Amino acid sequence: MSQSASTAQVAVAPAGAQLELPKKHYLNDGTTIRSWLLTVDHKRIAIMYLVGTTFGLLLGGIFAMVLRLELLTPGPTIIEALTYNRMFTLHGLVMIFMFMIPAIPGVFGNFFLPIMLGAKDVAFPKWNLTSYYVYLAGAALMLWGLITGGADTGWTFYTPYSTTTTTNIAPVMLGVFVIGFSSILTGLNFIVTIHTLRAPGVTWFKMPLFVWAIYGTSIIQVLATPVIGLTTLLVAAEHTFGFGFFDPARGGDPILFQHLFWFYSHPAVYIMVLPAMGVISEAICAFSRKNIFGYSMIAMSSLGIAFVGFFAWGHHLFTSGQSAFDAGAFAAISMLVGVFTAIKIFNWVGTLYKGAISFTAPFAYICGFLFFLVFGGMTGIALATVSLDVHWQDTYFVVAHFHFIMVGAVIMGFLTALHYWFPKMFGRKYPENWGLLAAGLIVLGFNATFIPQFLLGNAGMPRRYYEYPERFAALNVASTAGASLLAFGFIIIAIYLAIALFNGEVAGRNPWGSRGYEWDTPSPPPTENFDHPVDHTRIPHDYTDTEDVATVSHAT
Amino acid sequence: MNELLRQMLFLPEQASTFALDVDHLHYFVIIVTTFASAAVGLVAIAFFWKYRQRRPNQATPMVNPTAGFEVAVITIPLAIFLLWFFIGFRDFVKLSSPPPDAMDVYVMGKQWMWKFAYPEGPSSVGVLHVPANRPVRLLITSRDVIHSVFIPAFRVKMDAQPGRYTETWFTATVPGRYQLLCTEYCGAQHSKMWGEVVVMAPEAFDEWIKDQQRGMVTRQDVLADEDQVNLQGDLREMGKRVAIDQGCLRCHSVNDAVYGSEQHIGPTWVDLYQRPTKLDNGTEIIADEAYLTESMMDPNAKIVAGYTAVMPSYQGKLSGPETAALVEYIKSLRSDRIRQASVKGPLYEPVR
Amino acid sequence: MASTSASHAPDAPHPHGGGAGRLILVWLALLALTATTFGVSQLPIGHLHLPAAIFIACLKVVLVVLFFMHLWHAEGSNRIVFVVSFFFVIVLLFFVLADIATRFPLSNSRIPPMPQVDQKLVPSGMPPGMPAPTGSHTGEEGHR
Amino acid sequence: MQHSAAAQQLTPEGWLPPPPLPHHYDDRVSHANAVRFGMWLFLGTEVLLFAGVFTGYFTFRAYFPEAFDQAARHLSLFLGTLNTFLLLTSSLTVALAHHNAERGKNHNAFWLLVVSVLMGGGFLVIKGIEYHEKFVEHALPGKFFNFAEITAPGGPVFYVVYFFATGLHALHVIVGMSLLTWVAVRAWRKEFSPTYYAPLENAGLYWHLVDLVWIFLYPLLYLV
Repeated sequence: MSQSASTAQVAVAPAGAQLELPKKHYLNDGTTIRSWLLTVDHKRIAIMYLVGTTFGLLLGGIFAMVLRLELLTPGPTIIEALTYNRMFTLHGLVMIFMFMIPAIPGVFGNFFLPIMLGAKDVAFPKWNLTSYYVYLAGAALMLWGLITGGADTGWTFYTPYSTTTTTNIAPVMLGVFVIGFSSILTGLNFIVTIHTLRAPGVTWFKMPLFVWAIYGTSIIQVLATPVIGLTTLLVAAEHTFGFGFFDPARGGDPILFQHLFWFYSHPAVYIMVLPAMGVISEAICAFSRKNIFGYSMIAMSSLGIAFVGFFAWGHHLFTSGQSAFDAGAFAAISMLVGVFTAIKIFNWVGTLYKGAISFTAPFAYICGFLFFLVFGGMTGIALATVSLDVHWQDTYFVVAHFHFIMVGAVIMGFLTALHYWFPKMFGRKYPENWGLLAAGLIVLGFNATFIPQFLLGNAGMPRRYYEYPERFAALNVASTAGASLLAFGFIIIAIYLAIALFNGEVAGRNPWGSRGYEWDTPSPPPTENFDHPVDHTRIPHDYTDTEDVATVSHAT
Repeated sequence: MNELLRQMLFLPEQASTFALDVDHLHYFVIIVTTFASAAVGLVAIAFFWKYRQRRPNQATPMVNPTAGFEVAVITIPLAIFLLWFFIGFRDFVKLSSPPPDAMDVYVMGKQWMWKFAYPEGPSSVGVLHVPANRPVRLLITSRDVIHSVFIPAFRVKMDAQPGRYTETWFTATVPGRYQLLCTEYCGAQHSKMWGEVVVMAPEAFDEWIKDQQRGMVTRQDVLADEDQVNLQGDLREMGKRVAIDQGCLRCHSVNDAVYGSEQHIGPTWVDLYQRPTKLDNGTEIIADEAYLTESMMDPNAKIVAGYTAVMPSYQGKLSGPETAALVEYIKSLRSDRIRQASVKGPLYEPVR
Repeated sequence: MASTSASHAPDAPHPHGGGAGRLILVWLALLALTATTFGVSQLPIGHLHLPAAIFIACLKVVLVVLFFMHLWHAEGSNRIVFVVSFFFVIVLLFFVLADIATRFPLSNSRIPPMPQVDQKLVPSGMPPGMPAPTGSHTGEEGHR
Repeated sequence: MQHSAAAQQLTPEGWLPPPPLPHHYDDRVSHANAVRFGMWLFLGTEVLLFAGVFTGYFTFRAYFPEAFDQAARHLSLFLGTLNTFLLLTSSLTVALAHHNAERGKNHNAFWLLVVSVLMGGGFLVIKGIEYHEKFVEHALPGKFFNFAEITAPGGPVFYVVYFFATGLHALHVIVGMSLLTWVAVRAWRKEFSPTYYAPLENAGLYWHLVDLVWIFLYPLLYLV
């Protein structure tokens, strides 16, 4: 299984020789606007998703900064209560539905899934393009709703407040419903691609781990999103026509809303974190030049998280009048999900054993990812312990926990992927030292922002508070300082990546010397992905011989 | 040890029996987590240094975990997590089954204030008196949206679901004043919806209850919450719905004076009825039904001083009964300061 | 987990077995089951109505899925998709209904309060301040 | 991809040559399997969508059992059973159409599809009659409800569940009928052959799912 015969024995290109970009590749294969907007090439759709989701990240980031500035002083600071409530709803909705859920599957899943499987494209290319335009339509509808009056109900839009509030939430609800469709289409496309388009030699247990993670994510996307689609329709109908589904004044049951809402929203957090774990499984092998430690364990724990994630939603309802029996059942199952994450962490650290670690910017993000996943995961387990959760529910402890997982794990994963695959997607390298500086800033800024919020949670500051008692002031100031450091880090990344897009050093076929399947094609890859027939005899990330298979260069 | 850890973790003081159990489990979890993650972190950093890349394209051996490693990696975390789960769940079951002899207190959350009513009749707004070292059961409900009773010092929290009761209980141990906060988002003033729990020595509490009842007897049949019995209930309810549908609440605020302090687009409706109002042309009128109806149909006839004439006319948009319902709704909006007098029990300014 | 993309001889997919006759047979069975579920609903079996109706409905669903939707000889992966989606529906229903059944009784609307709750404050069994759904109550409005 | 049917003439067996195979699939069977597998995944999402509605039904049935009993008696049993018969039979005709399409008999498939679409239309007409009855009696959801005959609390809630479940289902019937009509047109153009009948199969699967949901809705709303 581990013999390293490669398809073509060609002398390694001499280091430093002047490499230039391949003549024809997917970026310059038709440069009219029409060829981009009506493309069915999964790589171009990935780039369009990158543009859309980065815009979402920018927007969400701005709202986050406004929230942090407002919380600088206990009393009103820069905006008044209603705008603050709209702002944190905006921050939640834009970040989750426009960035976190579509980002890694939409950008890196679209780009690398077919290449890693050895396929020419995803199963249904036209549906892939439809999914992008449905995403844009949903995002536009949601933003239009948020701007023309906006919802002030928080991204969780708990009834009966959301059904009796005077702000118009109908367009925001329909926006979320439409974005849900895009998520379903992407997930469906990926599952069928994995099942039917694997190249010869890529069997189920020789697939890269990133593909396993995307497989688990897609299962959740397909099976959980319809329930939130229905819930948003019900809330929109109830807000406009006055049905009695969730509003107790008309006989409805608000706890039923919370069950239906969290049945989607808890698996949704695994939609966000699983792809990031997939990226880390790939990148940690590449930068420690070692095969993954326990391939089947990590693959199966991805599926485990996807499957068990569906039964753990009740830990959001511990203090909402849920029965003790349900609280116990949900808490026990949530511990199971914690074990799957622990398996992955131990196996990642195991991968470093006897490796050849090169400390580059992506590797710095991997360390950040590991630290935040351990810290966030353990606070998650503490939150799932029912009696502790009674004190922490709806306080800043919960806010800090999910930001540790979302910003800590998922955005670290996103940045790792962006830096690790930047040469493959655009053919150029980013400046290494700037990368390390930004990584340091981000990790530092992140800790300074969210560790004070853990302590705020312990002290009992509830979330979504516009004004708070004086005793919480000091920690909030610290958190806001950290937030500005974090924002500064993101700005630096945006700048040097934009510059590297056009005049970064040409990367050639495999700048990292990684043995992942996706490095067997030229970078940036041609439209039909490969310039030679694909038959993977080796397993991904097999570094047992010195000769660097992947730097073999044909065309360039 | 307990005090040191409590200070380090910024935890509020432990003023109830449940708080002690929760904090002990909290310390157990924190300590185990810190050691475990520190161990993993140090191993990782050791690997960074020991196995750093020495030669370009360096080969590395194919290393796969042994079955023993995999089993250990599953069983040890699972065992620890399930241990925490059992301790946590045992405490939670204790929290959700109040002792039969507990004293009941009805808690009513209403948009942006708390009302407490004792079975023997006295009730108060914003301040809850409880005896120390005696179990107190809270039967919590809400009048409009979901709120949540949270007393950080007792580590107790329970949502106030409208239309139904939820229950929780505690045994306060240390007499004193503790803040009560609403932790389920409930609208504009969610961040001001604070209350206060005054823990009194048992005898002092009995003393307090007695004179509350004596005070109550002298007045005629005082209701726990007067606007429960709204004679024109349906009319006011309809008025409120019309106000929401027509979007009046976008410019006029309907909450008590605390909210009214900021300048809103339109004059606040709280205490508007029968209030002498200065118009921009200097004259002063009493805001009676005629003024209210006229302002709906022809807003620019009498403009209140300090407000701009931006209100659209509702001529033809509002039917007769709807206008009457709106006026009835506006008449029902009396801020608590006026109703305060009829509610028993000293009113404390909420703790800043 | 699922069948790899076993490629049959290109351009000659095997036509599914069985014929029109079998489909009509299944159709008749479905009509018969509809008649039985209608009949069972007339019997005075009290609270057993719901489980009986659901059981018969499940039988009809199995028939439709296996023969009309060709899951009888379909790819393994299609079957897994169908089974998993129904399993998640059952999980959702189970936990929501278990919650309602074992919840603090007063947390369910409309269930009369426990005896020791002071009747004076809640005589009508309806928590104070909960405006009754308009119109449906012919009875009392508010209390006291 | 839509090749103009008129321009191409029929193959000797009497149907059109199948459309070109997409570039990234190497043989027709694996493409057909992929399309069918994709459709089954989509049916999984539809099942989960109706799961939310059924959760609502069972929750409110637990809260207001007597209201559900009284209201169920006011639904006309005859129309409900007739609707069930219509949907089951249309499921049969769609299955037969798929059976014929597999053998290239486009003509039979076309007429069977027309019958199925007519039955779907019949279902909607009967649904319309029932809705009209309810609008007249004011047995409507939420704030529009004042229907004297239901005395138990929670009357409007039954009608919320009833209108939302049957409304969502009727919407799916309309989508199903338009799919069947589009596939019937293609059958009329004799596009289906033993090697290419995926669109008809997917429209059939969708229609069977719509029938599946009604098989659950009928006893829960009308009988129990």
